[in-house]
Parts: sequence; structure tokens; C-alpha cells
Amino acid sequence: MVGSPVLLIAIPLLAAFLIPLLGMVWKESVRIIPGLVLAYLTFLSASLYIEVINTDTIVEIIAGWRPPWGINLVFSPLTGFLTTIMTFMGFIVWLYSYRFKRNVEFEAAKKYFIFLMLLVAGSVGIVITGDIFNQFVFIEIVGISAYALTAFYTGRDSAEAAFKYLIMGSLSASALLIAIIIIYSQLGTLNMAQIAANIDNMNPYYRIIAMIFFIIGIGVEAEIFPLNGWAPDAYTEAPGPVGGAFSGIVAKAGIYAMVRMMFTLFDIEGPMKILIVIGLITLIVAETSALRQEKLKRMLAYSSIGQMGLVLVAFGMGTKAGVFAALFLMLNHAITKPMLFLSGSFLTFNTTEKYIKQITGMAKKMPVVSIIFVLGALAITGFPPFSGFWSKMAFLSAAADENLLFIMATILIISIFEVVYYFRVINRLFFFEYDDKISIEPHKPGFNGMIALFVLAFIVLMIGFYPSSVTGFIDLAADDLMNTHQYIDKVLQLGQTIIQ
Amino acid sequence: MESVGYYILGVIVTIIVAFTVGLTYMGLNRKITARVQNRKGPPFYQNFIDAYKLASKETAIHHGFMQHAGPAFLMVASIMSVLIIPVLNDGKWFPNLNFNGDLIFLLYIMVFGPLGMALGAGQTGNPNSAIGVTRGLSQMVGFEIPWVMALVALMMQYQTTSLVDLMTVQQTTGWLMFSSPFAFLAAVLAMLGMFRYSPFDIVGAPTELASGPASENGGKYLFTMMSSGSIFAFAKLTLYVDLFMGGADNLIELLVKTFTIYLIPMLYGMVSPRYRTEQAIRYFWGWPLFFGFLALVHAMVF
Amino acid sequence: MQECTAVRSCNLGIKTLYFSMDTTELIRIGVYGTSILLILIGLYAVLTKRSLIKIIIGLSIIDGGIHLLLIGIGYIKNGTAPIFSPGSENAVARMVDPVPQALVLTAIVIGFGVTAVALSLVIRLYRHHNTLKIDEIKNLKW
Amino acid sequence: METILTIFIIFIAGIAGTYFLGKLNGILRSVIFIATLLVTSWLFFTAVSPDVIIEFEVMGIMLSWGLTPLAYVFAIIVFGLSIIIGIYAVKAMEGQRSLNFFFANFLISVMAMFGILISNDLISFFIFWEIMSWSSYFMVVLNHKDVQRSGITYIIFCVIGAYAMMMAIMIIYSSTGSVMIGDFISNFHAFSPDMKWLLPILLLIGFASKAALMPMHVWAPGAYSNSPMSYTALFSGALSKMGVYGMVLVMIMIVQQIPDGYWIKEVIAWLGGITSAIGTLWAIKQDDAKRMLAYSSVAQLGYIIVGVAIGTPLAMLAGLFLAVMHGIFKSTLFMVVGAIERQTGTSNFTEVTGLIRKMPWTFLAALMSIIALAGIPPLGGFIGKWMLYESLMGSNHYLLIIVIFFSSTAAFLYCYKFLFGFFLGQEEKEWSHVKEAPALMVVPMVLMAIFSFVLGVFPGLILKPINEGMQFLGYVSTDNRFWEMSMIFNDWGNQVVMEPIVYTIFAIFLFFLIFLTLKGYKNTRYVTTKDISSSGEIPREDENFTFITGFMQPFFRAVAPVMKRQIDKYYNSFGKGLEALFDFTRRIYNGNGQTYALYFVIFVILLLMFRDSLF
Repeated sequence: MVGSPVLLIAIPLLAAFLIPLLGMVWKESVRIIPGLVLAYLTFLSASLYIEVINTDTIVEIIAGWRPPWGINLVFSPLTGFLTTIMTFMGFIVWLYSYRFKRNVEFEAAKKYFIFLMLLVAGSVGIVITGDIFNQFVFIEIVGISAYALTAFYTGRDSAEAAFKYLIMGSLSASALLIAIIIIYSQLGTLNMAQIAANIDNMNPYYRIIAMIFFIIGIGVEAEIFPLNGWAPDAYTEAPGPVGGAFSGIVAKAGIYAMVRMMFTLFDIEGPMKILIVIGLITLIVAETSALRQEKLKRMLAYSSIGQMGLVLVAFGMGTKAGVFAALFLMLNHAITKPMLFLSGSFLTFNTTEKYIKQITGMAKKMPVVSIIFVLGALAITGFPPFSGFWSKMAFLSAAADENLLFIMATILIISIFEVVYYFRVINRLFFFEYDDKISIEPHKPGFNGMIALFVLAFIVLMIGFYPSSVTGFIDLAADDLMNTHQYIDKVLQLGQTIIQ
Repeated sequence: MESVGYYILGVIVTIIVAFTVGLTYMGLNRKITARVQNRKGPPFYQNFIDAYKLASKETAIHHGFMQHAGPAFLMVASIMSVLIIPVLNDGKWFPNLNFNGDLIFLLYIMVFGPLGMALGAGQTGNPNSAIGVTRGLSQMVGFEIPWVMALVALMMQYQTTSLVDLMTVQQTTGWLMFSSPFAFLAAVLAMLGMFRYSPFDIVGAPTELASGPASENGGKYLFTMMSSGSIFAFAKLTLYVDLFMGGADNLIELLVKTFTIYLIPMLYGMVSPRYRTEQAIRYFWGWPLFFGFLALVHAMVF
Repeated sequence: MQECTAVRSCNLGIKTLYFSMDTTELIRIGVYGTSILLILIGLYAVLTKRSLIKIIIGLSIIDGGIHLLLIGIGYIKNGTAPIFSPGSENAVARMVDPVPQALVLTAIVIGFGVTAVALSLVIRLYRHHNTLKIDEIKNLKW
Repeated sequence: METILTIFIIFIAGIAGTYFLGKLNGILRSVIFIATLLVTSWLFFTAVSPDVIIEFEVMGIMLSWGLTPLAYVFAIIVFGLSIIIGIYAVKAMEGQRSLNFFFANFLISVMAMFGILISNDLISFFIFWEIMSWSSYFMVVLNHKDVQRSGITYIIFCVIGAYAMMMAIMIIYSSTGSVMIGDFISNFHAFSPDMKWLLPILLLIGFASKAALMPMHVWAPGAYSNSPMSYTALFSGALSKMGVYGMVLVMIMIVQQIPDGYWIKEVIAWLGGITSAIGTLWAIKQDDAKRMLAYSSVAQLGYIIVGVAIGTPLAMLAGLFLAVMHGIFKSTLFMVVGAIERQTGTSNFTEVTGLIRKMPWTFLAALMSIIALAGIPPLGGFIGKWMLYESLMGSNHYLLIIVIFFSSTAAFLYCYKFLFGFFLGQEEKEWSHVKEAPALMVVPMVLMAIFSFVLGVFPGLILKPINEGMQFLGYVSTDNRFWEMSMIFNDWGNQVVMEPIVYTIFAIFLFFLIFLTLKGYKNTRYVTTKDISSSGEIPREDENFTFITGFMQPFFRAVAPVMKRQIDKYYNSFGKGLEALFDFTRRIYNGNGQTYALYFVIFVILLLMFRDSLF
């Protein structure tokens, strides 16, 4: 046992509070400590994940209160999988933003990294906690730090984006709290396993109401359709790496919370109409609005929302294959979209409007970044032999198993639009002449940023050429999510052991 | 008897006969036309004199290789077609090397000549010749369609692409022009265009001075074209005779039949003014096309 | 739909005020009704008021309503604080449920934090746009 | 070590070497490029045997690679063309932009085509298909010309086809549990009736999009004319044949098994016929040689698809033979255009004329290929056309044969326009400086021209492997029935022996050529094309006597009604409409935070209202 899951939350929180103090001593530490912390977190969660896969799910108990009374952290193949991705992406984001232009000043860097730490801590907490109220708290932590990070740049519209995000966020928090209240008043417990065990004793009317409020409460983080008005603005106005962090970490946490709620908490068998419907609507609206975007980051944001919708549809099938496809999609999206955001923000570095036409012919000036961007575009549009193809294939075969031909056709038609707008950008980037009137002048990408991009590109290529390298893990995770009773037993047997 | 020498002899004799007959018919055409227009007209052997004059002329200038090649291509086309079409029934006289007279091959070898000629004309760089060529090709697209329809109808009705087989069929069933009249009509109307007499003579435009593909070509070149034209005319007439009038058993019968066929474009030309190219095309895509369809239907039914 | 349930419960509450003696139920229904009323008032403020400040106030009102609701769950008629003391083991039955109170404390803190962030954002927005009207702050759209 | 894997490794190494070492030195790049092509094709033609099969597993799906006799026919096209075009490209691309990328991408395309041909399962087939799509896409936009229109059009049709295929593949996989093409074919009868219709149609959409069949042909002109000519030669010669390959598989293996599959065949055959007619008409209209050849490629592919769709043994023979021939002469023509563009800087008939004396060898290649294209004996095109007509008559397609005949007769018009526009006609002063293309470019062209001639005389050379491929498709062996070395038969036993015909033709031709030029070269002198009698007087040097604009005008006056509508206009308006619609729908994100809050409440109420139907 290299360490306990609680460290995954405790250490970044601690770091967040230590950063300003150490910053007084040594200014550079503000930038170095987060890196060290995130590296350690990645290592910790990876090693824990390996251990979990080899032995058994770890259920960590906080403050000696056994479940169902106390709060417990569950580090299962599923949560371990997601946690590893998140911490790793956090590390990549740190690597990229180590010398990010805005935090060469000390104050900015301090704030930036404090909130980054909080963001990672909150997201990891959402994933590994076993208690709904605790999850609510973590969601709020993520929310607050996300508002702050969105409003990071002064002198732009970032405050506006943050405010919209805040309105939606606090409304959803209220909804989530209502759902928690209903559950508690019905079942008298907040422990997920306990709730899942007794969910059938619950009055079905209240149960549906609670489910609805849960969906609404989590939907804002999961970027489902009517609640994602904040997302494009936030992605556009936040710093590039933060956009990467949103798509790579926060959205994943939101999706996780939703599916955990659907699969475990309310233990729904078979296909979930609600997820399929919401996911399809989200996908269609987002991708079609991305088609005519003039701003690069906004386009990427819409594409990210669309991918989330796709993931929800895959989960909504409710089959093993569907969950597998969904997790695979999440993995690819978590790798590819930050890649696009980071390279995109290198390309549009010297402009604040981030218009697509401003990167015309940029490939001549910064070839490597452009090639990585194209790699990401090809991967996310599902061109073989890149990673996106395999997940799309998994999705389609899952849908075909369920004989959902209409959904298959819709998804494929929608991805035609996706191809179109990504290739428009590729054309501008590579196959247009660079001219000084519209194009901004290129920015020399930093060394650390290039390393981050190369790592991501390598992963994309690795998954693309050898998908079996990850499918095993995803398979275990899918099993873990599908198998509700195992989860309940794992958590509650601790309680029983004490009772006897 | 089947030696190579025999074949070559047959080839030469056939070509000479075709040449003579073709030139004679042209001369007769000129004579008759003149008589109809109430002129005296040249003697019927006038063309031979012209040919002799042209052949004995020296050419002083040329415009490059294709100008030489063009007439040669033309000659290839006409001679090949006359060699493929069996002159008399069941290979009496000279069977030549008719490869069972495969009709599709015939169709293509017949358009080979005009195309080569067109290339030759193009080399000379005379815009008039290029214009003539475009008109000629467009008109060809016009009359090829009904012509092909007629042929296809016959071929599919009798399940063969071989001219010889069609002739043998006619030994039993009588002439095809009666057993399948629509094909005959379509083919004859197409023939009007094929002979390029008035009203379809805008290609050569003989009455204008120096225009059409033949411009810039004098002396031997013109002689070659003229003779190939005559050979080609003979070939076409024989083809029609073979297709629709049951072929001929001896040379006299052949001459009679071919001349009757030849009268059709000749007389039609005398009484009709000249069409513009698109008018010609529309003409061919009018009634001839309709008859072609009827022929196809006829072939489908029977 | 929420509205009608709310109104119905309120009327019910008032009726029972006169015709029933069970004050626990009465108080509980009253509390629920009040909290739902608060939530609706907050929603009204958020949806209709154009001023950023008023919207934030509306959000806080919603929070308050929800906190009230949360407390209302744990209510027991003249119950005691959930503290074990020697000699009063039989008092366990009359203790109010401690969990909602803990939750409310946390929720209040969080709500406070969110409100603080929101107000700071409002300051930024006012500096940048010179207005507090939310429908004039629409630079990011489509 | 399997040969196939070796070939792939060599390809990948060659791609990497071409790209990265090419940055160091151009010579090195060319050497690696040519070496890769030569080595791979040498390995292929010597060491690859059809019975070797490699199997491996990806994501729990068994994939298998191996060469079928049918694929062998197409592999001949791919490798043969890629070598010759490669040699041509090395010289032709000199001084162009981003050469490393070009050559590497060229190799990627060849590798992808090879992969398509050797994959026995649908998944790897699809993977290589997509690789081919994007590599060819990057070639289309490589010239920075008309990128957003033709490029996007091309990629849209690529993905439409690819996704239709993907859907079919996934249905097959989920219902049979295997992606092997063989298993699919053998299990096909087990599918439900509607699937029996859906699957072939989806697959055919996928292949037709690459083969530029009628409703999906609009990408072809832009894509063919915008990519570098040295790639378009491969594009039109080999890449489009991949679509034909897929269609052969589907039409013969699958459609045979459908109860009423007859109708699918008829529809596809008629689409092919209409495609050829339309393509020909539009080809005649073009003034730019590239676009003309692009449309002509569409038309030729129409013939091929007709042959494939009819599906009688003779028709299949004709279709595949035409596929080979089209690969040869069309790529030659594209190379010719490339050479002319390189020498003169334009590929527009209305600008460049009278090159015959400047570029005689190019002219020779062009002449041979044009004769082959027009299907005039004795060159190879004729054999294919002959067999096509015979098969159409043998299978009683009365009207279709007329359509084909019309388009192939009308083809003479653009054939002549091509030769006249570039090589014949007036020799204007501004082109007097033009030189013959360098030897490295001329030799491949002439070589190809010779091929098309040899195949015309001895069609048996290529008909033999085609015949084996057809036996793989389940046809009875047509040995000595449908082909001999120089003899072609039809369904009714009529035959044509090409060899004596060819000899006769040449004898006559030479005789008259000598007759015309024997004394000619002694005492006739060459005069410029200005020295002509135009209505009796000699034009001055500065007068432009070139007649090319409004070429074939009378013909178009005749066919005007047909040319009025064109399908890409409809596609354009449809796309524009969609974009406008989406531009409207995305206004739902109107930027007002309060509206988003309103959405929130509406969403709550909606969920509460529809809770019974949604949960």
C-alpha cells in the first residue's frame, strides 16, 4: 500500500493553503510545488490503481466513522481509472502553464496555482467519495475554483463568463441540495452504498423527483444541453490550459457523478431514456452550433460539449458495451481535447479574440504545434489510425448490439459536421498563405508546453496504433460500474464487520 | 488457294474495284445533279481526270507530321472497312480478310478515319479546317445514334454481331429491309448524314472557297482523301446492301443494288437546302431516333 | 407544478392551524411551506430582476430557503440538542437529528463563499462594463 | 517473417525516411522514394503468394490479411502505376512546395491501397480506406488552390461514404460476431430481409462515393483538377479503382444472394450509364484540361461500373479490363497535362496551342492514350469497349447500350479537343520558347502509351489474371472461352482476332505514309502555320488565328436542354440552407445569463412534466 486514497484529496488541499505561505519565502516555489504535488498525485493514483486492479477495491474510512455513518472513499477500478486520468491531466496542465505568460508575475501565478490545486482536489473528491453530501461539497469546491479560474484574466470578458457560470452553478447547487434533502428525509442516510441498498424502499414518486433534481444539479458540471450555456463562454475566456483542465478534468467528474447516480444510486437496469435523449440533444445542438463558429476556442468548446453528449448517449444504452464505449470515449476526449486546447492556445497566443481566420497559414511559422493540432483534430473526428477511431467504433458496435440504428445514423451524420468544421480549420492552418494583414504573428512555444503536447500526442498515437494497451483497464472499469451489488457489499460489509 | 499471296491479291483487286466504282458513282452524282439543275455538267469520268491530275501534282510545302499522317489514317479507315465488309455472298470471289465482319469493330474503324483526318486538318492550323472538323464531329454524334440503334436492333434480334451471319440469315428469311423495316429506315436516314451530301454538307462546304477539313491539302493529300472517300462510299454502300438487301451474288447485282441505295442520298440532297450543324443534329435526333426506338422495340418483341 | 403544491401545502397549513391540535405537523408544514415560498421568491428575483446585485440576492434567498428546508427535516417537537451526557441515555429518543444541522452549517459556509465570489465578480463586471444590467453584459454569445 | 508485414515495414520506413531525411537533401529523398516503391513492388510480385494469411487480434476482434486473386488484379494496377508515376513525379514535382510531405503522402496512399487490397476483414479494410481518404485529401488541398470549396466537398463525400460503410460494418459485426468478409458473405442469407437490402446499399454508397458514381460524383472535378498532376494520375488511375474493387465484391458476392437483387444491379448499371453520359457532356464543355480529364474519368468509371453491375462473365471481364486500361491511359493523360503545365505554366486550351513540334514525344504519348480512351482499334480501349457492348447485347440491355454508345461517340469530341487544343492548331509566338519535357517525365509517359498498345494487341496478357480473379469470385473458368492471347469472343461465339488486324492497319498506314512523304521530304519545305491560304490571302504573323474558344459550339446548341441542370447546384443550395439553419439555432445561446437561468427552470419543469415517459 503506497498510500491511502485520502491523500489524493488532502495533499492538493494542503498544497493550496501552503502555496501562499511558501511563496513568501521563495517565489519560485509557487510554481514548483504544484508540479511536485501533481506528479506525486499521478504516481500515487497510478500505483493505487495498479494495486486495486491486482487485489481488490479499497474502501477508505474517514475519521473512524464506519459506513454507513461516516464518510468513506471508494477507490475501485472505475474511480481509480478516472482519478489517474484526472491527476495526469492536471500534471500536463501544470507542465503547460508552468511558464504561462500571465503567471510570470508572482501574484497571478499564486492565484492560478491555488485554484488549480483546488480544482484537482475537488474533481478527484467528486470521483472517489462515497457520500452524496460530500460529493456536493466537492462539486461546490470545483465550482468556486472554476469561477475564479474562468475570471482569471482581467480586462476581458472573462468576468462575464464567470458570472454566468456562477449563476448556473449556484442554481444547480441548490437543486442538488434539494435532491439530497429528499433522499435523506426518505432514507435517513447519505451514504451512496446505503442509499443504493435501500433505494427500493423509497416512495417511487419521491424517487423520481430526487433523480430529476440530481440530474439538474450535476448537469451543469456535465454540460448537458439546456444547462450548458455557460460552457462556451467559460472555455473561451478562461486561459488555454484551464480550458484543457475543464474538458479534461471537470467535465469528466461531472459525467462520473451523473452516471454513478444513475447506475449505482438509483440502480436503473437497462437503457436509460433520459440520458439518451439529453445526450442526443446536447450532441446535435453543440455540434451544429460549432459549425459556423468564428472563434477557435469557442468552436473547441462546442465540440467538447458535443463529445460529452456522445458519452452520455453511450452510458444511456446501459449495457456493458455501452459503458465500455463511454469510458473509452471519455479517455480519448480527456487526452485529445486538452491537446487541442493547448496547441490551439499556442496558435492563437498573440490575440485576445481568438478568431480562426487569425491563424491563417500559421503552419509555416509554427509547424510542430500545427501538426499536433491536426493530429488532435483527426483523432477527435475519429479518423484511423488515431485514438478516436477505436472509441467511435466501440460506440457504434455497442449501439448496433442494441439495434439502435436511428441513433447510429444520427451520430454519424452529426460527425460529418464535426469533420467539416475541423477540416476548415486545418485548411486555414496549413493550406492558406500566411499574410500579415489578417494573421497574427506567431509565438515561440515554450519548452515545457512542447513537452506536454508531445506527451499527449504520443498517447494519442499509442492508443491509435495499439488500442489493446488501454482496453483492458477500461473493461475492468466498465465491469466495476455495471456491478452495483458488488459496490454495495464492498462498502457496507465494513459496517457489518463492526456491528458484529 | 488460301495462301497469303491470294489474300494480298484479293485486297488489291477489291481496293481497285472499290476505287473505280466509288469514283464512277461520284461522277454520276455530279452529272445527275447537273441535269436536275438543268446544267450540262461534267462527264461522268471527270473525277478520274481530277484524281489523275491531283496524283501527278508536286506538293511544295507541308505543315508537319500530322498533315502527312492524317490522309493515311483516312485511307486506313476506308480500306479496313472495305476489307471487313464481305463484298459478295458466302465469300464468293474475294473473301478478303473480313473477320466475320464484326459490326462493332466496323463501327469503330469507320470513325477512325474522320478522327485521323481531323488531326491532319488540325495540324495545318487553318481555322476553317478546325471549324469544319468540329462541325463534322458534332454531326457524327448526331447520326451515329440512330445508325447504332438500327445495328443493335439487328444484332440483338439475330443474336450475332457478325455481318456474315446476318447475310446468311437473309438467305432464308428474305431481305432484312422488309423483315425489320424500322431498322432500315433509321439506318437509311443516318446514311444521309454519313454521305455528307446536302443538306448535311456543311462540314465540307464544297461551295465555299477553301474551307472544311480538306483546306490546306492539295496534290497527293487531296488525291488520297478523294480516293479514300470513294473507297469509303463503296464500302458503305456494300454494307447497306449486305445488311438490308441480302447481299449480292455477283458483281452486276452488287452494282445495281448499291446504285439504288446510292440514289437515296443523292436525290435527297438535290431537293433540300443546307442545314446548320445543330439543325442537322436535331434532325437526326428526331424521326431517325424514333425509328431507331421502333426498331429496338421490334427487336425486343420478336 | 411546484407552485400549486406549495400553495396547497400553505392552505393546508393554515387550515390545520385552526382545526388540528398536532402542532408538530403544523409547524413542519409551515416550515416546508415557508422554505418553498422563499425558494420561489428567490427564483423570481433571479429570473426577473435585471440588476446583478438583485440576482445575487435572489440566489442567497434560494439558499436560505433550502437551508430552512434542511433544518425542517430534523425537527422534533421540543427535542434536545444531540449531545450525549451521562444520566440522560433515555434522552436519545428526544434528540433532534444532528446530520441536517451539520449539513446546514456546511451549506451556509459554501453559500457564503459563493456569494463572496459573486460579489467580487460583480465589481469586476462593473469596472469593465460600467453597468449592472445583466442584459447589457452580452459580449459572449452564440 | 511474413512478406506482407515486410512490405508494410518497408513502406513505413520509406515514409519516415522520405519525410525526415528529405529535409536534408532532395536527391536523397527521391532515391528513398523510388527505392521504396521498387522494393515493395518487387517483393509483391515475387514473394507474395495468395495463400498466405496473417491473423491477429485487436480489441477482441480477429483481423486477417491475405491476398485474393481478385485483389491481385487491382494490386497490379496499384503497383504498376505507382512505380511509373513515382518516377515521373520525382522530376515533375521539382520546385513545388512542401515536397517532403508530398512524397511521404504519396507513399501513404500507395500503402493504404495495398492495405485495402490485402485485408480480408472489414475493419482493417475500413482503416486503410480512411487512411487513403485523408492522405488523398491532403493531396487535393496541397496546391493551396480552391481549398475551402473543392477540398471540403471532397472530404464530405469521403466521410459520407466512409460512415455509410462503417454503419454497415458495425451492423454486420454485432449480428454475426465476425468481421471477416468471407464469413459475412457466407452468413448473409441469415440476415433479416430488410437488412438484406440495407447492408448492400450502405456498402455501395461507401464505394460509389470513391468511384464517383452519379449522385456522388460532384467532388471529382474539383479534387482531380486541384491536386498535383503527378498525384492525380494515381488518384484517377488507382484510387478510384478501390471503389470499383469494393463494388465488385458487393455486386457479385452479396447482391447475388438477395432475392430481388436484380433490381439493385439494374439501378447501379443505369446510374453508371447516366454517369458516363453526363461526365462526357461536361467534359466536352471544359476549357481547362484538368477539369476535362476529371469529367472524362467520371465517365470512364461509369463504363466500368456498368460492366461490373451487369455481372455476366463477359461484362465483368470487360469492366475489369476497362479498369486496367483506364488506369493506364488516364494516368498517362494526366501526366501529359502535368508535363505541359510544367513547361508552359498553364493547362488551359484557350491559352496554349501548337505544341506538337515543341513536345513531340509528349504528343505521341497523348495521341496513343487518346486513341485508347476513344476506344478506337487497335489500342487497348477498344477491347474493353468491344467486350462491354457484346456483354450488354448478350444480356439484353437494349437502351443502356445506346446510352453507352452515345457517350463513347461524344467522347471523340473531347478527345479531339484535347489533342487540337494543346498540340495542333496555330503555333503562336508566345509559346515558341517551350521545350520538350525532361526525359524522366517523357519516358514514363511513352512507356504507358506502349503498354496501352500492347494490351490492345495481346489483351490476353491482362485477361489471364482477371480470369483467375473472376474464378475467385465464383465464375466458371473462362479459359479459352472468353480470351486467348490475341483473340476476344462474345457470348454468341463471334470472335475478333486482333493481331492480323493490327498488322494490316500498320501495313496500310505505312504504305500511304510513304506514298505521301516519299518525295515529300526531299523537295517540300516546312512552313509555319501562319503560312496558310485563309480565303486566298496570307495572315500576318501577329494575327491570332487560333480557333479554340467556343469549341464544339454547335454541339452544345443541340444538347443545351440537357446541360441546363447540374446536380452540384442542388447540393450547394442544400448545404447553404443547412448552415443558415444552424446559424439560427445556435442563437439559443444568446449570451444573457438570465436566459440561461430561465432555461434551467424550464428544464426542471419539463423533466417534472415528462417524468413518466423519460424514467
